[in-house]
Amino acid sequence: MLTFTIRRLILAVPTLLFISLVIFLLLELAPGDPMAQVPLTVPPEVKEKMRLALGLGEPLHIRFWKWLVQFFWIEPQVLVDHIFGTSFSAGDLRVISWQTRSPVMDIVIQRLPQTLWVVGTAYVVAILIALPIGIYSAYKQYSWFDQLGTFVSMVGFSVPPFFSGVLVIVIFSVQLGWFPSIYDTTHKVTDWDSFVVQLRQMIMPVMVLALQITAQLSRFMRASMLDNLNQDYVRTARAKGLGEYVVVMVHVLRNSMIPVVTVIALGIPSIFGGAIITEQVFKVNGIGQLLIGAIEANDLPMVQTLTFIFAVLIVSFNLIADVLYGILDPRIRYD
Amino acid sequence: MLDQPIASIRGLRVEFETKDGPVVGVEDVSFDINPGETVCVVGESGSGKSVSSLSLMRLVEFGGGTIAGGQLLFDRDGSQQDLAKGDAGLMRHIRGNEIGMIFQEPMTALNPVFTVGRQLTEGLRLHKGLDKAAAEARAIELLKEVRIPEAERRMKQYPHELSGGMRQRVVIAMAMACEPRLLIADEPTTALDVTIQAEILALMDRLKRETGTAVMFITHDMAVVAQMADRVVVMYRGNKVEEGPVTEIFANPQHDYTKALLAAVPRLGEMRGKPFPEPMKLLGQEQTEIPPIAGTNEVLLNVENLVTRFPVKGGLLRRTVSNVHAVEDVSFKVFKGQTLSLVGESGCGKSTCGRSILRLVEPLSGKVEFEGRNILGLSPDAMHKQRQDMQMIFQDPFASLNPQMVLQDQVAEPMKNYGLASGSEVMDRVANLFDRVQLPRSFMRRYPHEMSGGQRQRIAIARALALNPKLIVADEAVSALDVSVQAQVLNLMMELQSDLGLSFLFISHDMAVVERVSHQVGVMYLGRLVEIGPRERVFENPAHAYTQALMQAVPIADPTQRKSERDLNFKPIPSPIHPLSYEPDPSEYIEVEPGHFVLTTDSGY
Amino acid sequence: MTEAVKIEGPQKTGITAEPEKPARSQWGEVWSQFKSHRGALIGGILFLLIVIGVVFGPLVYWNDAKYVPTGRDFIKLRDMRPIYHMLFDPSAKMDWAYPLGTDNLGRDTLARLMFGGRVSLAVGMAAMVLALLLGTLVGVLSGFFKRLDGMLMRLTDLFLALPLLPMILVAAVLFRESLALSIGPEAGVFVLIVCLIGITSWMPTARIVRGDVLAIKEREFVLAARSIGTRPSGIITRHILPNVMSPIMVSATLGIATAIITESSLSFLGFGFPPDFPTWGRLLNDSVDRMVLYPERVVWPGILISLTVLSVNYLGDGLRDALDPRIRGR
Amino acid sequence: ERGADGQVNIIYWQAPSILNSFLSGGTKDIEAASLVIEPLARYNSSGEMVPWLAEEVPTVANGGVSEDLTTITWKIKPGILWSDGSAFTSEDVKFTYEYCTHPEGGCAQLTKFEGVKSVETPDDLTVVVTFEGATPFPYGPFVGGESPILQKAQFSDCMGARAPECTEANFNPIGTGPFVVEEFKPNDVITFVANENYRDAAKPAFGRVLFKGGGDATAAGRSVLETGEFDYAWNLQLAPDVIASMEAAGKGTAVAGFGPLVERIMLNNTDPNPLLDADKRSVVGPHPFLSDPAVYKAMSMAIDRPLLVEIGYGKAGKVTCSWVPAPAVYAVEIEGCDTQDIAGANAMLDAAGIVDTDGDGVREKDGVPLKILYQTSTNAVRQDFQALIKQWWSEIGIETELRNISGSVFFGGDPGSPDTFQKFYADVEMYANTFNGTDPQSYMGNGLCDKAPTPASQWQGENISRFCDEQFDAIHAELSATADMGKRVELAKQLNTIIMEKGGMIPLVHRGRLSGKANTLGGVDLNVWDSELWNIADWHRMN
Ligand SMILES: Nc1ncnc2c1ncn2[C@@H]1O[C@H](COP(=O)(O)OP(=O)(O)OP(=O)(O)O)[C@@H](O)[C@H]1O
Ligand SMILES: Nc1ncnc2c1ncn2[C@@H]1O[C@H](COP(=O)(O)OP(=O)(O)OP(=O)(O)O)[C@@H](O)[C@H]1O
Ligand SMILES: [Mg+2]
Ligand SMILES: [Mg+2]
Repeated sequence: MLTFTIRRLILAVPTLLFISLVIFLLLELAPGDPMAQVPLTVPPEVKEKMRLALGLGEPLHIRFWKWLVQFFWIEPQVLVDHIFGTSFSAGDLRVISWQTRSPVMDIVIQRLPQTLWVVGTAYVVAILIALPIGIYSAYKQYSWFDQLGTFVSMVGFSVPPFFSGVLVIVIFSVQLGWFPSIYDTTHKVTDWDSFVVQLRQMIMPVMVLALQITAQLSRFMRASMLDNLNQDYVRTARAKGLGEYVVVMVHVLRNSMIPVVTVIALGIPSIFGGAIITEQVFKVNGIGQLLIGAIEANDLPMVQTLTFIFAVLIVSFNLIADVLYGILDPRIRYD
Repeated sequence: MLDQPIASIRGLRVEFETKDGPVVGVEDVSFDINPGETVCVVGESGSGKSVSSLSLMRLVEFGGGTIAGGQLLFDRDGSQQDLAKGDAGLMRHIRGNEIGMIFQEPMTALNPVFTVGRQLTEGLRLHKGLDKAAAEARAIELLKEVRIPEAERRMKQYPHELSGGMRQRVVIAMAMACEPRLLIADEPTTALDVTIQAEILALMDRLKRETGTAVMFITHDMAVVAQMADRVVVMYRGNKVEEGPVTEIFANPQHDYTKALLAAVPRLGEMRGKPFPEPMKLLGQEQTEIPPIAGTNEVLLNVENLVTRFPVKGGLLRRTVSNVHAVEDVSFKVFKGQTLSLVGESGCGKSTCGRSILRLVEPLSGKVEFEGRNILGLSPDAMHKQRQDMQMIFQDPFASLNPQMVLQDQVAEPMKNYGLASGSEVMDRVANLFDRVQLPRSFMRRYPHEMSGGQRQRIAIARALALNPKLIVADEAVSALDVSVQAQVLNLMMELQSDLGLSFLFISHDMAVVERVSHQVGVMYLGRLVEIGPRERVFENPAHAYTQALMQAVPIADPTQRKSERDLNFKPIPSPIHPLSYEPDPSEYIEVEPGHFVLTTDSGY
Repeated sequence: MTEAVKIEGPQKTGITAEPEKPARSQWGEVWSQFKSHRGALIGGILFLLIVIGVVFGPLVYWNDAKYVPTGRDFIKLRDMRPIYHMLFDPSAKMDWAYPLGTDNLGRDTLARLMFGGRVSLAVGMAAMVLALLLGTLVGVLSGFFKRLDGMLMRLTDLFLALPLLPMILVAAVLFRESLALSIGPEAGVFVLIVCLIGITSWMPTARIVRGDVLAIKEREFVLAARSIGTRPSGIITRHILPNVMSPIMVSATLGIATAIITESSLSFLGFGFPPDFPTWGRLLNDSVDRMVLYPERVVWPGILISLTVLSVNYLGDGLRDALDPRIRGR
Repeated sequence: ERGADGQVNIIYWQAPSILNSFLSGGTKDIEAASLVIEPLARYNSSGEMVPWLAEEVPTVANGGVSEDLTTITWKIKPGILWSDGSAFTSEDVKFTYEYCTHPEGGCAQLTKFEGVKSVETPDDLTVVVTFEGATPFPYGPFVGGESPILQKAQFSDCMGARAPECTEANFNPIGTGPFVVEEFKPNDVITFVANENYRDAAKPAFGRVLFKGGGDATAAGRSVLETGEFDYAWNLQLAPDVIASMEAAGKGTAVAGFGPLVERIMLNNTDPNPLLDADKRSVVGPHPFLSDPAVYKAMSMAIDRPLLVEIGYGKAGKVTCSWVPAPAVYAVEIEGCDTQDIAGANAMLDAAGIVDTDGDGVREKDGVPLKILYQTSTNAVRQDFQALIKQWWSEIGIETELRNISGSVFFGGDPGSPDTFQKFYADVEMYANTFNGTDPQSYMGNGLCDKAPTPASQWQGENISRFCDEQFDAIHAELSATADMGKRVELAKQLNTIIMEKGGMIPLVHRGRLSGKANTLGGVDLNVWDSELWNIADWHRMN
């Protein structure tokens, strides 16, 4: 297992380098201009000067190299400095966003909490809802509960968040006035009251996101449970005189969770990646909103860095999923 | 109390709800099990054996069945309680506690993600109210009772870390854990090797004697019945057709079905004195008389020093760190129109040997000459052509047919691959092949799942015959079949051999079958042939220690010739995995009799 | 996340006594199995109705989806309510000639729904087919050929990491003009959108198919096929593909939904069909602003998308069962 | 009293990304920064210049501007302090000039300092700006929200190439304005607190400002007008019926103000045929049919401008046929602008011999069918306009193909993209444009022949329609040399008329800015000539 992990980690390096190159080239090819948001009243010559000041005049490979150095060499130093109070990175130029002229990583770090709060909570909520639903619908296959579950999850799957999001805003903010329609990212949880405020502002985005995730996860859970409910060992467990609860919730569940856990792990990068549309609708302004804003403003360093971080997450969670599989399923032995 | 049966099944009827309406699994079955006795339930696949036993535990309900009629009386402190009407709580109390159950498949009957210890202690803690430590102590005791070495260590292992035999022992220990008064064993040895089977049977016998448990033993193997049973219940299509003491049933069967069943069982030693194989006489079937098959002395296939190893990769760079020595320096000859059988325990390299000859796995070195041509040197295209002459039949008729293709297409596929026929001619030939393997032509459009195991195996044979091969490698071709069906398929193969002059490389672990069909026998152990020679010689005069042990283990379908545990002496097979640096010695043989060779160098046994 | 959802019925134990039913033609059996699946039948009929509605509806319906009334008509005809509105508000502006009302520019809603359905369904199905083809191809290749496996799986990682929006923009730069010139602007955009959705959504399918192929490759019938001289291409097409149909079907049903929704987010992001070319997603998206005033404008496209997805899902369930001879035989 | 009214919540659906107006030309950034940093003088809501940090606006009359129009002398109000407590001096003003004109700085407001020769500081409170030549309108530097003053002490290490390294300064500039940045989360939210050192002890009435960004106009409008979570929402580009339904909730109202912003259809004066090669496409003229006055006049006549206003902008729009509709003196009236005349348009085309010869419903001119590709950026109102105009044009025998392009590509100057508005690979395109301040001279330069975008100029250039007229160029040259106000107005009106008559563009709607404010928010005075938040010091809570 350890060598498997190490080997995959080593293999990940060229993969990621290649991915970063592809992302870089793709973004270079994509049309768009960091000056698009500058009003038309600013004349082209001035815009051209602004572009040069951003370093756009340099050839492609130099910019790629610079980015690599900044991302892999300087940014880690900054992190080290930050933790240990050293000053390795002093004076080095970090990856600078074109929009804000500030280090990209600082903004990413700033955005992470709200994304994790909202998308992460939604993910957790979805898991908490989806698993029991999946388990029960598999146990009572073709019952009305199962049929209803299928129906609801299909509807949940097919309703786009730009619709469901606005719908809950209209109902719960505008009509009922229960929850705020705009997420306050400056809010800090210090005591019970502020926690309640935080809960209130999280409920709607979490609801919308969780609906989609639940829909998919519960399908998975159901399928996996069905696979296992017919296995011989279930009969053995029953023949021992174990109660139905123990049979299903201990013996079957433990086996069914193996594929589901890896699916859950594979979905985790998307938590960090944020939920673009939902964040837009509720003004959560997390990573997803940062990415879409950066793409619209053609802020290449930001987009590159974000997509690359995302790629790193995807590759690592693929690996984590594999390792988890090996840990959860004693039959699997990687070497 | 002794005069009263511990369990008695009265007029049991079980139905299953399916899409096409109700299916009757068991129609009308009644029999008793007395304390301390072993009742064997025999019958062909699908006759309702498992359903009856599951009904007794009230486990059929979880598979979609309902007990539609009858009583399941179970003796509890002198009073007869009808389990068919028992509530869930009562059943949970009885299951595992008063009735224990052993299932057929040791591979799947244990939960793969829990340790052996955990699964063993579960029932103890539930029924006996033991705490963790006490339950573990008891579990270790149980493991020792079923003679599992290093019981303490096994407790922390996962099922897949144990061999099949050990797993089955764990299952037995689990069933015995709460000292049930009735033990139901549903084909507990069918999936196991002869040697392991012998051990398990002996173990169960001993446990039964020591604890006085009544046993309901389900099997379709008459030899096992002869070994184990006090009384026998014969089932056929959901009904009990005959019941009686074991000697009575074997000596004097009454029902036609029982007679047919017994006739189909090959018995070790039956062929004594007959140099050539001959088909079995089956009851209730029209048979053309086939004389013993002599074959020729022309060499068709000549295998010399065949070595096949599988690399085991490891380390950071995925380099080969060691090798599985699956086939090690094996040499033999197959003659035209004759059958060479390879026998041996699971994992000894029989299948790999067969596959290497067809180059379905690439051998490392050696020489495989087919009609004088060295096959190992052929280019892929030439090999493709060569395969026309060499075909294979696989063990599992359920797995070796594509579930998504109709049968005629599967049989026609080899002809299409080689462009042997086109258009309507293909279908004509397919139809002829169906006739050849005695399947009705109306089956041509069916799917594999619509066939019984025996029928499927015939399809596999028809597919192998489609190219008119000269050699067929039959890898455990009959192991998965019911005795009666097995006999039919064996007869079919022999008939084809005598008609078409086919040669077979017959791979099996069933000594009785091997005795029936082969001209030559090779015994494999750990990748090497330890003994090879004419069938008669090898069976009557086994020279190698391993062969002798193997012969000893085979149960004989005769209740008068029971074996006791003392006769058995087996060692676990050592690992065939060796580091790269390992250089095996060449195999050397001495000829003990004409044509009968025995390995003299170290075989690992 | 949209990985396989395997649904399997209880397994049959034992073998039934020889089935002696008359052999029927293969498609006849498929059909009879399909018929017996109630959900699938309803789903199939519904889907057929939707398809018929959007394909033939515009031919028989009297209003044109793109027609904008001018002059005085404009004020009269815009913002008409659907006729069922009569039930609770008889004074609302409505007209029997416009059964589902009109939008803020006076375009007929029903006509736009039908026209939009054509586009959405076409995009959804074409993109789904493309994604399936790609996913299956990659999945089968990497599952079957060990040498390709590592590379193809890393390629899958790469595509998972690629951001959609820049890809769209690149594609627009590279291909839109030339496609528009050769096959016309609308067809050009159609091809582009289908390709884009296709190449950004094949990855889950590939993963699932690869897993299944890895398992099936080890089954004995594949070895058997090799021993009777079937070449790798034949093994893949005849033996492996039919046996991975069921996860592919599941991906397919989910794929249509994703494709329809992705198309709508594309127009949300300013890339897609010409603005006067309605699709369900776009209708939904454009009406969200007026959700409170004119709920029917969001509800109808929303319902249609959900209905399509649901019906396709049930249809897929039934088809999968019907195509699998093991289930069919039960 | 300062801080007495608590917190005011402002929402901008485009989030500010930086608070240094010189590093970003974006309106959102400039307006957010205007709470902190201020210019010497700015425009009030009626477009008049008012002194801000200066004592008075220098003019020739009061001697602040030299007779030869080459220097302007600003007198700074005494006693102004930076928010850190240090004194605001003329050195800061001079530094700001140097900061922006540094050759490597990429300053967005460089045009403000165009023609400036030097900036002198005779004493702490005097700034003398010298121009290279006579400058009739010397109010570029240090006037208006785009040209505020930075603190020298804070930015002296951030000149030129080092500008982006000063994140702290760019995010938290020290200013003289009523508020100080407390926390800045780029592209998300800014919190401000009242400036303790603000020059007017009683202001601002609000102690805190929460400045939220992101989302879309609908959500912003909803949060002010419907749910009342926010007090002020910027630039509600929403259809009037949507605004009206939101206002019905009674929480707030939409306020409009009009600057020179005009939504127009630009006519391509060159041939955009896709079959032409890249160096010729949209470069060589003339257009096969749009060059015919009958065609573009008919197209203009077919448009129902009042309806467009009603559909798209409501009270934030006015019918116009003028390129420069504001300040009002420059606007020209064109007859028939506010009525649709399809019959007249058809007659005009028939008269010009442009008729449908092959019976397909589309007219041909010299065998070329009148088929138009009509592109614009992605935006709900623009797409509605496209649909309507397409219908109207179809009624005069012109077939239209519509295309919408994401704003970030359309308005981005990427020479690699075929979809930018500068490349104009279409027959007509629609967008809005305006100018800063009140003087249209340089804006009207957008009609000059040599400002047409070409491959040679990397497709840069403001003359999007590639309009080229000798008479226009001559009048513009004259305008540049004229100082007399009356004469300037006269010349500008002539330019305004020429570009319309000779096929440069079809103006559609004079657009105002529409912002939403809560009913409880007082002191809002919507200013379209400067930052909308120009007088935030006067905002207060009403009951
Ligand atoms: N879950 C089920 N659903 C439908 N029919 C079933 C089910 N389980 C068993 N049957 C039917 O009941 C009959 C008896 O099956 P059973 O499993 O008892 O056979 P068996 O004698 O144990 O055979 P084998 O030797 O193959 O185990 C068979 O015809 C089978 O088709
Ligand atoms: N593809 C393979 N890769 C690695 N090891 C293999 C492979 N196939 C077989 N082996 C190993 O080679 C040895 C011989 O296997 P083989 O299947 O030939 O045994 P067998 O005698 O046919 O056993 P059985 O009776 O169980 O079929 C075993 O140890 C097995 O684990
Ligand atoms: Mg059974
Ligand atoms: Mg084998």
